[in-house]
Amino acid sequence: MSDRYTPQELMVAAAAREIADGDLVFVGMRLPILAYAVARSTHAPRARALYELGLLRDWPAEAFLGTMGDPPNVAGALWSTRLSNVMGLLAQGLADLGFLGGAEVDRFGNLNTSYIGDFRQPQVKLPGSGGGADIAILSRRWVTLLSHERRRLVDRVSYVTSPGYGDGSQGWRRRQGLPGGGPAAIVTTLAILRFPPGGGEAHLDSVHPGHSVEEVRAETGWDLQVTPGAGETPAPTREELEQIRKFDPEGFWTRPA
Amino acid sequence: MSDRYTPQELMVAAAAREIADGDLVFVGMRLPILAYAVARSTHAPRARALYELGLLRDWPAEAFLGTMGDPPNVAGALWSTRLSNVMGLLAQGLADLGFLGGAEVDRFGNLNTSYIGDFRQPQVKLPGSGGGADIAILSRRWVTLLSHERRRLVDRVSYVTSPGYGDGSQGWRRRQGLPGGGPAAIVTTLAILRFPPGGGEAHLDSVHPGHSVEEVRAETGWDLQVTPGAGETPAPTREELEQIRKFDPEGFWTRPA
Amino acid sequence: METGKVMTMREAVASFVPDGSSVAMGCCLEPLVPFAAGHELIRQRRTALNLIGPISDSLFDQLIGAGCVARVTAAWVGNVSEGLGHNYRRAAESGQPNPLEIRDHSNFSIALALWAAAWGAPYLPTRTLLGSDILLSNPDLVAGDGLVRVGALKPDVTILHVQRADAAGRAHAWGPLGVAEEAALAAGRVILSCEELVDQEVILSDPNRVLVAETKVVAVVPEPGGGHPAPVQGYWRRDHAFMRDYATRSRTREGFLEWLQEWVLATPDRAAYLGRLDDTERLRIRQHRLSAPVDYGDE
Amino acid sequence: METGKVMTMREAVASFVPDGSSVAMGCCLEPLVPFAAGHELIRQRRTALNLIGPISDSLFDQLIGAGCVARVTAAWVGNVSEGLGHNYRRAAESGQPNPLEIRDHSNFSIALALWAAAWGAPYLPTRTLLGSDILLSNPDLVAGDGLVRVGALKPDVTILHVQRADAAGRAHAWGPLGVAEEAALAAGRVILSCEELVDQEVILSDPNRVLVAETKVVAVVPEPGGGHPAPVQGYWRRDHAFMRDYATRSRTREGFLEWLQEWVLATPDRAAYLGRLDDTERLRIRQHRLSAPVDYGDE
Repeated sequence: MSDRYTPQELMVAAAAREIADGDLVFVGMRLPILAYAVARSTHAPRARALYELGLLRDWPAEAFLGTMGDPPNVAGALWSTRLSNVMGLLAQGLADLGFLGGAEVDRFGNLNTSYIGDFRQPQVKLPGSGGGADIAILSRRWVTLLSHERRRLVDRVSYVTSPGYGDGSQGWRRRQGLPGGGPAAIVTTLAILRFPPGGGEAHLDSVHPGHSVEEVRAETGWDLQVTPGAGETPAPTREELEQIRKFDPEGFWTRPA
Repeated sequence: MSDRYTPQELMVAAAAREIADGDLVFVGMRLPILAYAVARSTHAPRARALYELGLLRDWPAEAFLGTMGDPPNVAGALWSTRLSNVMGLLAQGLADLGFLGGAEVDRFGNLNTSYIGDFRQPQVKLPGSGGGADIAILSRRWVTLLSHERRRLVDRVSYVTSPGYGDGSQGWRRRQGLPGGGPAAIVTTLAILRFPPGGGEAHLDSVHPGHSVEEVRAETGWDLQVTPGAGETPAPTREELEQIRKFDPEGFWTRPA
Repeated sequence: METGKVMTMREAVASFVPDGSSVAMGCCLEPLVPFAAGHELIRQRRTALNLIGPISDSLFDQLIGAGCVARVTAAWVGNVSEGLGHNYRRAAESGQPNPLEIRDHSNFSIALALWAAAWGAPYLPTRTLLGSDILLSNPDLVAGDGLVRVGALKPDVTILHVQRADAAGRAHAWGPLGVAEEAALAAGRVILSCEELVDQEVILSDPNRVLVAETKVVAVVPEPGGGHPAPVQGYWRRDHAFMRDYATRSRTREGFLEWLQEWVLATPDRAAYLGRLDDTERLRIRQHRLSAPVDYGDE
Repeated sequence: METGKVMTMREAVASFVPDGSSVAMGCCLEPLVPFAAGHELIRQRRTALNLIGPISDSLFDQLIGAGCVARVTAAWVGNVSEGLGHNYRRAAESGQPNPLEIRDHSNFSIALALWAAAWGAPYLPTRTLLGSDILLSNPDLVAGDGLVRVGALKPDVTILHVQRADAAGRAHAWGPLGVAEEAALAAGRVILSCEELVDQEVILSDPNRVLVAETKVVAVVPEPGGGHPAPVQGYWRRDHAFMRDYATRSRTREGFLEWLQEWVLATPDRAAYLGRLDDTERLRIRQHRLSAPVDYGDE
């Protein structure tokens, strides 16, 4: 097995480390499913995964999944039920962690997966929320994964599909009535950004091997502040890479975009 | 088989005649289950029965039922589900007919199955609504069955568990926002009382064989008006009695109280 | 295999149902009533419980008479085939053995109250109960704008008797489900008693039949006959005669206390209770009606 | 046995889905998407439909591109494994082939909207969507008092593809159910397409698995492979390559129209469609994973 890894493989490994043992994880599609698989196979053997369409699993399916509803993800599920039952657990505050992707994220962690430009006359129509808004509003904490490009990490998103810390003011989520804790981190192809406790603006927390703070700042659409002591993101371990490649043998999700 | 019948058997036969073919009937316990069984076996072969605990049936169970949840009522059901799903059909206005019993009914068809006397310090605590209030409020029409006693047919009930026509004023149900049509009839051990179209006060519609208008009025707690042309309630037919005794061979429900 | 959740009813009640708990039981209405759990609550002298359930057949009446209950939040309390609940009457009419707070519901409204909690909503709106005096006797129901807002009910514990479960707390229940699913989803914790403790392979062969996420379940009690005298589809008929005997003897406080001594207090556990019944075999369901399998094949 | 509900997809669509209908589809999210029904809607040139569904994989994109749709009420429209929905983009960005009204939801809020209708409630309250601009772009969502009121969605027709059904309209579906149950309960009428039309004995052996009251169901269409390219647990894998080909070809309007001609307009029915696929056998699930039976015995 090659020790060389793609940026996506590093993102999966970093996302997996956000999962604590015993967590109930709201799993989306693509990289988060791989991150859960890696965590469950390594440091979080008692984690459980919720899939919004109506599934609870312990072990991830080993077969390749094109969607979370593919038959191997259903066979061996611990619970196969309705979407509203799964979302209800989320709304009760029982999901420890969620993962989200998006076309755009802003300095306050708000995600846009709906409209680029004015939603009444959009430049680009994106697919929409799916369960993203629910996870952003209701989960105890969540992590965003996306490709680090200046057009994607923007000062303010044009449309807030999945709210992070809103306008970034102290207590915004509480004042708006959002039950969940908000975004904890943004894991990109270049770096990890983190939010201070209580929310606010994302800071650069670590830069991936082979990249620089300057490069990250140049690819970020706002004046990105650097956390004191920010260092290098640990590379994926051999064990993590093994697990990633076991669950995505053809690199369908982890090949470079 | 004896052609003699009990008052309860007559009530079952009269209740069965309220069921039209194709009706979706919200079936309670005791006499209404028998009424549905008789109707389905005679003039209403395409009727369907909903049971609030979560069942839909076509043919009634032939075994004796102590409760609607007895195993013979589940085996052969067309749908076994949650209470809220069945109640949802009721709330959508899809139940053509419901049956209710009660300790007290008043001249406007309101039923009390909760408290005799002030509910804060009741003389008698009755079991409560069950699904009764839901059926009274939400079904398209409903029929009350009870023993004809002066203490049961009262001028005004002390507590409205299941609303009929409220204070009897024109349009009371509509003004209160009740979606269903309200009570159509009160079938007792002595007589059948009916409400005018649009609701209001119950009038004597027919007297059971062997009883008189005077007797009925004497056993009624308000000045019961008689519908012009009121006659005698038809006795149960031989076929109706056969069906009643098939489903209640020991007279558990239809022996005189 | 996880086995930490498997325990006796005595352990489950001691560990997870403190005094003052709100406890949902009787969630399937007439079938699958967790009588064994209720009797253990009585033996452990629980007090100040808030019982939640649509129709519990005679279980709530027994707990009220035993002095375990401060509040009942229910649509109906009595004895389904026999009528009135005599302990319920005594408590409501004369505070015997304790004063009892009653929060009236209908079957639909209590289901909505549990769904509200299951979905993290403060209330659900409905048109049922409009025009009913139930709105006067339950502060959890608020009318306005032509609707009733049914306040969320979140039981501390929901106790369910089911046909089978595995050691990790995955339950298969069938027959009419009443409000069992929403009561389990809404609860802080779930205690299962089951006719059969089965291998997880049996349960996981049919994940659509699993009633609730195992993450809610804290105890699995293998308790065959734990629903008697309520029926259990595929296992037990309803014991109408036992219900009638209870109704007759509980007409007086003295009669009830004798009944309670005989069937609960002087009976250490469910096995001893079943041993007291002179003939359980007449109640056992013997003819099978097996469901057709479905195929979860994935490759 | 009733058989009046059994018909072809052509008959079902002609009889029960007029122009302008609100139609819920894709209710299980990725599996069991009723593609065969969607293609028949296109062939019969339906217009001004209001499509309702959480995530329909690429089905809604196809109907939009074919000009059948005036409004989409959905949480997500695209192509699950491939990303964007190109017809959805063209309609939203430049009104091609028709202007499209979009009522945005999240997955949870659309489920609540359907439950509201299933329970005869005008709305259900929730805290989800607080702080989201979705509140700005959907008039069915009203915020106030720290809650969002999700207005009821009552589809005229819900179309479901299921594994098996009987002639009376009783469906067995398994695997994740998404919003299928509430969409069926909420609908004015339900059209089922099924992999297998089975004897009622099979269905009635397991009434707990019946998805919705048969009284809602107006048509049962035996349509094996009616979900392709979506997966069907126990029957079909997902056809990822087909989804990718659709995504590639639909990048341009011209490419989409060619695709549509080939796979829908020039293909009279589902049997012909399956015949065009060069190898359906690679998609067929062959290894069985049968559920353990449960016992509905009653005597």
